[in-house]
Amino acid sequence: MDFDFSDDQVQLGDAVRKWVDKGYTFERRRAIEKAGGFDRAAFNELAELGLTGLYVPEDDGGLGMGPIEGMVVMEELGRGIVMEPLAQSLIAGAVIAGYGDAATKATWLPGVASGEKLVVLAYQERAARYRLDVCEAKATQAPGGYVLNATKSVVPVGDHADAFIVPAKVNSQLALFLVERESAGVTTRGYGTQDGGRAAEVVLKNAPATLLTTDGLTALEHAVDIGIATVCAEAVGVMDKTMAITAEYMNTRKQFGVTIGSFQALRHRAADMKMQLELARSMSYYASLKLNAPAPERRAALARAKVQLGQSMRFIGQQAVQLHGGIGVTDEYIVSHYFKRLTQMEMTFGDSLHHLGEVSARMQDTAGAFA
Amino acid sequence: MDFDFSDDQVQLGDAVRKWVDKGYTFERRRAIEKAGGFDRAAFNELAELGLTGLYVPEDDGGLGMGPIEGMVVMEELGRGIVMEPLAQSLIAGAVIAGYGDAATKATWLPGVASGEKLVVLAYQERAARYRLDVCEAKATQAPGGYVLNATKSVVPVGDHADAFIVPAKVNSQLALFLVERESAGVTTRGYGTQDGGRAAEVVLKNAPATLLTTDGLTALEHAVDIGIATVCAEAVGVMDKTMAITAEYMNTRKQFGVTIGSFQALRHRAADMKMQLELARSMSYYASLKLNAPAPERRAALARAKVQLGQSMRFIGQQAVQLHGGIGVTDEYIVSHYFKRLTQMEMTFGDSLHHLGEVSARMQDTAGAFA
Amino acid sequence: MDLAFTPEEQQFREEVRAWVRANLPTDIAHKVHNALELTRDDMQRWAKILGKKGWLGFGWPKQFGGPGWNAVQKHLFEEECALAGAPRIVPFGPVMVAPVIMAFGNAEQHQRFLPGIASGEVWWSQGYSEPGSGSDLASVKTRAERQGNQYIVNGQKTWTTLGQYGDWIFCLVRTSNEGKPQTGISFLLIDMKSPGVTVRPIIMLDGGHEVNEVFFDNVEVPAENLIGEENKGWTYAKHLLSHERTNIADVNRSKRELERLKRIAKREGVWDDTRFRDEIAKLEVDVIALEMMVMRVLAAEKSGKQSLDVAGLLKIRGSEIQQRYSELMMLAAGPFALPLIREAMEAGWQGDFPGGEVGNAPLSSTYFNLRKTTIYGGSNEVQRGIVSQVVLG
Amino acid sequence: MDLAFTPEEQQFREEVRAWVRANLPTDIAHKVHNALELTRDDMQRWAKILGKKGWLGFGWPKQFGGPGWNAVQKHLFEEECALAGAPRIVPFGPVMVAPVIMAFGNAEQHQRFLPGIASGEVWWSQGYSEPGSGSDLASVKTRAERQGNQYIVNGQKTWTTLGQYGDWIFCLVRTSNEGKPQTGISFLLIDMKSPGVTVRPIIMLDGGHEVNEVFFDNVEVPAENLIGEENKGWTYAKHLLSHERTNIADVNRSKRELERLKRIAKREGVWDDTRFRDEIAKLEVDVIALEMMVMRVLAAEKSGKQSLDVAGLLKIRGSEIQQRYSELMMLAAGPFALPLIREAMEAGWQGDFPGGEVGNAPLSSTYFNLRKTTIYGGSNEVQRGIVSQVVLG
Repeated sequence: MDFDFSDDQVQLGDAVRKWVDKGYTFERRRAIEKAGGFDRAAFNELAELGLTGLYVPEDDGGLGMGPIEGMVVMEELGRGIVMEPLAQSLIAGAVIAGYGDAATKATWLPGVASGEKLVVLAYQERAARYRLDVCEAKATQAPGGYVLNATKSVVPVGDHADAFIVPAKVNSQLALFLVERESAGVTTRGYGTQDGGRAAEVVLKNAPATLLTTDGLTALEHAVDIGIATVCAEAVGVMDKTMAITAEYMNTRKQFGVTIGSFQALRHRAADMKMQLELARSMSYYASLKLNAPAPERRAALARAKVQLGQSMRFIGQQAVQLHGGIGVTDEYIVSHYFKRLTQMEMTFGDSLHHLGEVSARMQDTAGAFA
Repeated sequence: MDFDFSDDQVQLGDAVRKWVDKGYTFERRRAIEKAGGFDRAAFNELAELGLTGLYVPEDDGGLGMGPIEGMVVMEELGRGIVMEPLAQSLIAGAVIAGYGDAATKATWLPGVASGEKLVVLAYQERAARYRLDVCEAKATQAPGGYVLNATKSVVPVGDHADAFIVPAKVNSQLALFLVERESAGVTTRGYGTQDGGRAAEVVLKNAPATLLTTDGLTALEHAVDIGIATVCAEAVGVMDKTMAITAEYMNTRKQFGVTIGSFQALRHRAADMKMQLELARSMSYYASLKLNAPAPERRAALARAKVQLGQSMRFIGQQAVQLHGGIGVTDEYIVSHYFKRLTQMEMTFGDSLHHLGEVSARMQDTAGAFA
Repeated sequence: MDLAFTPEEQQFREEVRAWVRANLPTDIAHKVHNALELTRDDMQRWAKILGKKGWLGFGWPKQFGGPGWNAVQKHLFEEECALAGAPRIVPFGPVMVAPVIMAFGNAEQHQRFLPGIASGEVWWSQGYSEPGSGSDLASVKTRAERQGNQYIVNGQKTWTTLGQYGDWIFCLVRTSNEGKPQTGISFLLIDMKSPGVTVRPIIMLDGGHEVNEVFFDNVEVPAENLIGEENKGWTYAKHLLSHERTNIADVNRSKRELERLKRIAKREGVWDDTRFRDEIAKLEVDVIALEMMVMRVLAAEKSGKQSLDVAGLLKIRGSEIQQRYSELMMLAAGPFALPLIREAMEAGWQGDFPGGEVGNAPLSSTYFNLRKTTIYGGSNEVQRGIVSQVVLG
Repeated sequence: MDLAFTPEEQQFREEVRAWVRANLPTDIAHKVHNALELTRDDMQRWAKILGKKGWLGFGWPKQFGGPGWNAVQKHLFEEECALAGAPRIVPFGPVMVAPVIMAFGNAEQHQRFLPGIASGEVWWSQGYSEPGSGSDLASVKTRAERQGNQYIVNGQKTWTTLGQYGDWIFCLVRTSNEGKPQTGISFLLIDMKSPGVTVRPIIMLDGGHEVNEVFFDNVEVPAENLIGEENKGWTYAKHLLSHERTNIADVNRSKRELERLKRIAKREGVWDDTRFRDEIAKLEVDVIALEMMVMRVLAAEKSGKQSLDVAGLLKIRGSEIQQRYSELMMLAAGPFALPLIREAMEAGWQGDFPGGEVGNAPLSSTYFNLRKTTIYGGSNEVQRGIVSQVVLG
């Protein structure tokens, strides 16, 4: 049992932090948001740091690193509420490497690793809400592969991505496919999202697709669990910075002649926030450390983590705004952007209530992380 | 719309309060608890005040009063955490008057009103938890009436009561019966309860019974709703006094050289308790005011009230103990007895989670008490 | 004790209901029922309709041209307006400054200002808060110096709601630095078209323009615009703050929005999910308990027999409920609450909202926007302090 | 980073587990697993078994005869004991006073006191709190006056846990009134059989006799029983309070009790009720999150690389979880948690518990009893203050 980061991990985190602090200032973020919520240049800078290839095996041009490195990176990106969806590259790298055949890997992984190919998961459908086994998208075999008919919603940077990982049913079996955005039959409708980022509706009409795996549900669950772990890690970064911003404000802002950080009721609120942060950090570790566990164990662990993280994100986000008072609800001041990011992340890859249901359904006799 | 009490109601409340303050001191209560949790003499004093006949029609020897009078009385009894189960007499009076035939009324109501007959509801069974439609007790017709076979649990003062109102199935239909404790085939096993009061297991083996009504579920639901309203009203009294005890303690007890009532975090806690108290009081009014509404409306209203009251009781009870610190968890000091009473009342006639289920199941499109 | 409204009250409600349903423009009601953006015109159109009927100043006594309603009637009027989907009456004129003018203004001021407020012609704004003042309203820094028969006003107000539409603004200004902070404050009415008045928008976290900063740069204000006596403004301001707080809980609107939440839950497929449904059920209990608490206050006001000191509780609970219903609406829509398409929050948008339900468009914005409710009007922390005084002294 | 224990740690755990299972008397384990009443004999029997093995002082360094385990090993030992149903080690001797004697006592004191603690022969009590002191421990009033080679002690201690069984008591006593309250305190060991020592029970809200008042009436205490220097006792006390707090979260016990909660929920028919089951699921998440936080602390202690300042958080969360599982156990039993039959909480009772499940007998009492956990050991309010220092300075 060991919760220290290796020197390499510390260095990796430092490098990302340096980029965030210097390369992704609040002003740049605001400009990106105004311009639509995604900046390929910023994404390329992440790629230059090697981050897009974090989960791509070294043989395929990546760094071949694991969940802890992913966690370290995502936490730092969270600190700067970076909107460019690195998590999608982590998912794509791991899923293609884990489930694709040799040809698919050779075709896609180098591009994912280099950042030239931004591949995102396009799985959400209107009728499914957060469920992964509900899927109306249909795939049918065609000369040279498959064609897909599907409408996928709220796909991260869907109108900028180069390709999509798409679950669709072949007969009644869920399979996973790769679809290039530039292909015939693919239309996207992009829009901004509540956190300042970008997403799109992706409509596929007889769009040509490459089969990634016929074991689609297994792969999709894995993909989403990687996503949950990245959200958890990122959220810790967002919350950590939110706490710091709030603490600084409390120690500066005066009311009735004293700093508001001297009011006991507010101090206790800050303590409650710290509690939620440390519980969240603990469960983010847990999520990443369980990411390579066997599927049933992994699924249960990630659901538990998301319940804790969701609760922490909501509490810390809401209280940070409240403790700021009026300035907390303005666009001008930074804290509201952290709050909105936390709100959106609670609803990403399943919200707290959804995952409570998962925990409840999977609950067994034993108790504890080390049961 | 009017929330004032009439002069008569105020006088009634004053009379009960006077008796509680002088006649039911903490010392007397402690002695009753030590002696087993029930004092027929104290119960008779309530009867002398006319309270046992509150819901018995005037023609049958009672006062013929309504839910508001019942609420006023129960709130005052709550203030003194009186253990003698007046609520049972209110239920018995209303149920016999409302569902019994002329002979039954003539036989039972004068005694209920005068307090000579302590009649209690014996409805809880092992398999039912808080559900009213689950009943294993069986009634079969016999010469001169019915005989019952049943095991009823946690019956208030079951080993001292003169008779029981017992739900049992005739074939598959729930009916309500009256059973005298002294009858053949009735055995009771009494014990103290967590709040200092008394209850018993009541076992009926071919015990002779008088049919009260064949519309048993309707009558039982009504009985329990009356019970919920009394619990709500009583709880307001218990909480009101708990708040007063706690406020006084906070303004007396010193830590670090000042009264603990000067600490902002604790002041805000007191404000939160006050919130719960006033919400509870509002919903206790609501419960009593809806007690004569048509059954579906009444059932929904009483479930809502119990959800609020349960939440308030738990919060106020727990926080009162917490704010007292060490002395709050001793038997010697009065506040723990209020806490235990509140705890038991949350579990009486269905706990908060049970009633949340009732509210959820009955929820309709419209909203609000005056929807 | 009686839960039912009296036959007279019930009849009053019916009359108000009939009139509101007949006179509230359906396009406006549609916007309110779907949380779409209201324009200045929407708000003023409704204000003028009410003004014509004599109900814009629904809380005014008869002597000033109001309907002279009691607390229950006012509540019923507000409830019927809310449930019908009427926009909230912009309070700064009819609800806030008018009672101060009535109570402390002179006859000339009554004649000059009240008719425009009653008719809805003149849009008033509030000038209380200043940068840094927060919950400490007495820390007024905006100065008004008397020069002859006018005041020269310099300073800045902030959080001025809908100030971008304002014709007039009532301000707390500092006319003296002597004594306690409260003693040197005056209550001044300022024409916002005066030279030197600048309004600058503050954009809220949801992207909306709802509040403003208002700057005063050597603004000349006739001395006749002073309400009451110089340096006594704090008294008048307190009068204003203590006045007309029955609707502080905003329970009518919460009732309407609870029904909307249920509609959304059905549409989004979570109405039959025990887990989500229970959350709505809890909120329903909360709304009813709040409504009962409001009723107790109204009944006490009506009978005058009891006094209930629960304004702080109403504010705290009312704001928490508003935040919760908006949160549940957003969570009900889940992924489909995440797209931010501003045009989709305007009536009549013909685009294709992600998932196909344009009703989801404003949900997150409303959730974000309502975070303000526990902050403004005396933050909930300040309210808890006030409540604790009642409990502990 | 690695969630798994090392092979060595895993092997250590197996060894401890095997030994505990082989040596813990089954009648005692049965009581612990069912929250039945433990007698003095039960507790001391287990203490002596541990003592014989050399594990009663499981946190002691080797030089004093302890096993010299690191933080992880200590945790694993405590976890295995908890999961097997061992009674909690009464901490006052081996965990609390022993480290103070080791650190600040002299060689003679080491030889005189440590063997009896290590073997479990001598039962120690704690004399810190006084009437009215609450969270303000430095307000010590019990006086010790030096007369020749002894101290004369007068005063009163309170909340002395299991003091009715105590052979010795370690006390904070006031030896000087000069300077700050903290500076005049000394650390004194007192034989409870000395003339003038009286122990009076305090009955808890659940009817149990767990704590006591201890009175000192001209008690003569040899000066050789003073630990360290006179008037420096506060330093030693703080050492004690900061020492051995890894188990402050009590997460091992909560894991065991969470399993018991699940058993009770199944028995009482609420395991398959979504509404109740969700409450257990929430608690399971809470327990795991707490366990992970404890692991982080242990790992940091082991590696010495990071420092984690979360003791306050562990205390707050650990106590809240204890209260919650006991509450859910009581609520699971519902009506059948209401009978109060004291004999039914003793092992071997042959009576017929209402509803037929004697396992429900102690549930309410445990819930009542555990209200203390957010009060003692520095109330959770005091802990929040400490945590806020970390956040805000």
